[in-house]
Amino acid sequence: MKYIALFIIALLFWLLLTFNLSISNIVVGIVAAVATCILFGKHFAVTSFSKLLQPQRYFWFVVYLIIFIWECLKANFEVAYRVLHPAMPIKPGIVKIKIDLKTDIAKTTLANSITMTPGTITVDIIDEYIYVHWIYISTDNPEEYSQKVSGRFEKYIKKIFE
Amino acid sequence: MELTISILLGFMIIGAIFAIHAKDLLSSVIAAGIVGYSLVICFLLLKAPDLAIVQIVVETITLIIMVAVVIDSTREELKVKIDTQQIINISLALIFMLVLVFFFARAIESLNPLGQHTLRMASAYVGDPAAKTGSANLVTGILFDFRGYDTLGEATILFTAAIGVLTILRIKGKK
Amino acid sequence: MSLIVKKVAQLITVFIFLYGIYIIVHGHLTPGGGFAGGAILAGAYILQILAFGRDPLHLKKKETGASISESISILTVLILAVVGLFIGTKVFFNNYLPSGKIGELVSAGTIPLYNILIGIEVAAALLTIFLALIIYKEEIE
Amino acid sequence: MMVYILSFILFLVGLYGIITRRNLIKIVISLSIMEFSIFILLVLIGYIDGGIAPIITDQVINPTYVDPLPQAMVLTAIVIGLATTAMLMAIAIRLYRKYGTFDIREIKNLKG
Repeated sequence: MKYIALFIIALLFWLLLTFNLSISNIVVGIVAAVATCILFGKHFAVTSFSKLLQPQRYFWFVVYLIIFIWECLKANFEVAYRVLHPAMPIKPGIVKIKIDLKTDIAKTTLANSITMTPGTITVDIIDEYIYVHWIYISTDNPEEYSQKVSGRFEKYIKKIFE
Repeated sequence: MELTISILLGFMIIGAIFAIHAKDLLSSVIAAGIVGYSLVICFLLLKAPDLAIVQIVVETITLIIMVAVVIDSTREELKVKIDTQQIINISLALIFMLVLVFFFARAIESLNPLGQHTLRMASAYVGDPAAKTGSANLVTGILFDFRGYDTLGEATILFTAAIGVLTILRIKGKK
Repeated sequence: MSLIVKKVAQLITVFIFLYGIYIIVHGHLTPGGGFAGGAILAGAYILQILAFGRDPLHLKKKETGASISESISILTVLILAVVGLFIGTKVFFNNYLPSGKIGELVSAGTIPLYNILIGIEVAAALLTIFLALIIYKEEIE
Repeated sequence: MMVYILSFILFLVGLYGIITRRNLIKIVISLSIMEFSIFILLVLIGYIDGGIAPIITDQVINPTYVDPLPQAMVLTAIVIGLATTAMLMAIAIRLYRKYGTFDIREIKNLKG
């Protein structure tokens, strides 16, 4: 099943890259997509084909993008405030957060989203825990900081990928 | 154009001098990367996109290979002490450089200034005869049609290099 | 490497590989060609090997495949060149296929074929060199 | 003229490195620096003011192309440079495993 998903993704990418709908181009694209499937199909990250066909996942993806950009803007201003403030009120440290995402690709997306937001960097993922370097650790309460760091993204990622 | 390229070349010279004199082999390898990546920008400015694509990929792979070798072995540079051998080497290098500078000064007189090249040799390849190969990219047309022998020899060299690396690394050393 | 690097590498290699094929196939129309595209294909493989670490048995199989495809592609280049001796005029490396209209995907005679074969050859050679450097890491006693 | 002289200075830096250094890795790096200087010199010679990249398009009327011949030569040379660098690196790591050093004088003394 995952080979068909890879084939469709590869063909779409090829058509976007060339932007040409002549017969010869499409034939070459199909050959290229088949070659990619044979060589890399075993290790492709997207495992389930049926999930690609459910439209609500794309809807939640758009919603997630908007929320992500908004959070990114907020975090930008916050970090800029901390850097420009003469006293530099930073309190860096690493926090360990439990996540309940199951699939690997969802974990990776969450980690990359956290890294993209200024002020937080994902250091590693080990089983169910992610380790995040944070520029200002405001609380010591695990519930609170996990809500602050990962909670805002986690529920949407769960809807997109699981 | 000449000023931009001169500044880039100046950076390349600084990078090269640092690569030769660095105390740490890893930073020396990375400084050699400065020279290679500046070359990519020079190629783009000089209207050679084919070369830029090839150089940026080849430089990356070279860096990976060099870093792999340096991490596998040692990062420490040897202690340079000035003895008679070193003095002889440096004076030898200076003599070589002087001789080369002399010949280069003679050779540079016959070069056109930058940007006023006449297509003396390539006029057979550019223009109307370019339609002979039917290739829109003239460089590819020259490489695979007019100068096919060069390409065949080049492919042979790559093949030989791959076989050679396999052979060198495979043999058992006697200890 | 950690999970993040592995997953991102899995996702990205496919697109790098397709971009390399695009560079090779459009070598006679846009900048690029067999050398650049072949190096990009090798880069996709190297990225995957760097992300997934060394598993000697698996790598050894890959290296054998790379050597074989390298030899076959350079042999095919020679056969294509020799065919020019029999068809048309008596010139090695003769462009005997019709050249077509400039700017179309199927044009320029044998040049796209040479591009594809040289691309495979360069990719396989670079991959062989890289794999040899990491497989035979220790002195084999 | 300035750019030609600067690229020649880059060549001289590489030559100096080859003759005076004793570390094998440094020698390989110096060799590749010499290669780079030759590439840039060849491409500089082929440049024409107001020329466009040597790809036939319909958009420009009566175009001047930069010289494609040096570019084809350099394209071949870059890949050969990669092959030689990889080969030299393999030899260097092989010598390191046998003698435990990159010093060319030590390697010479241990012969026999």
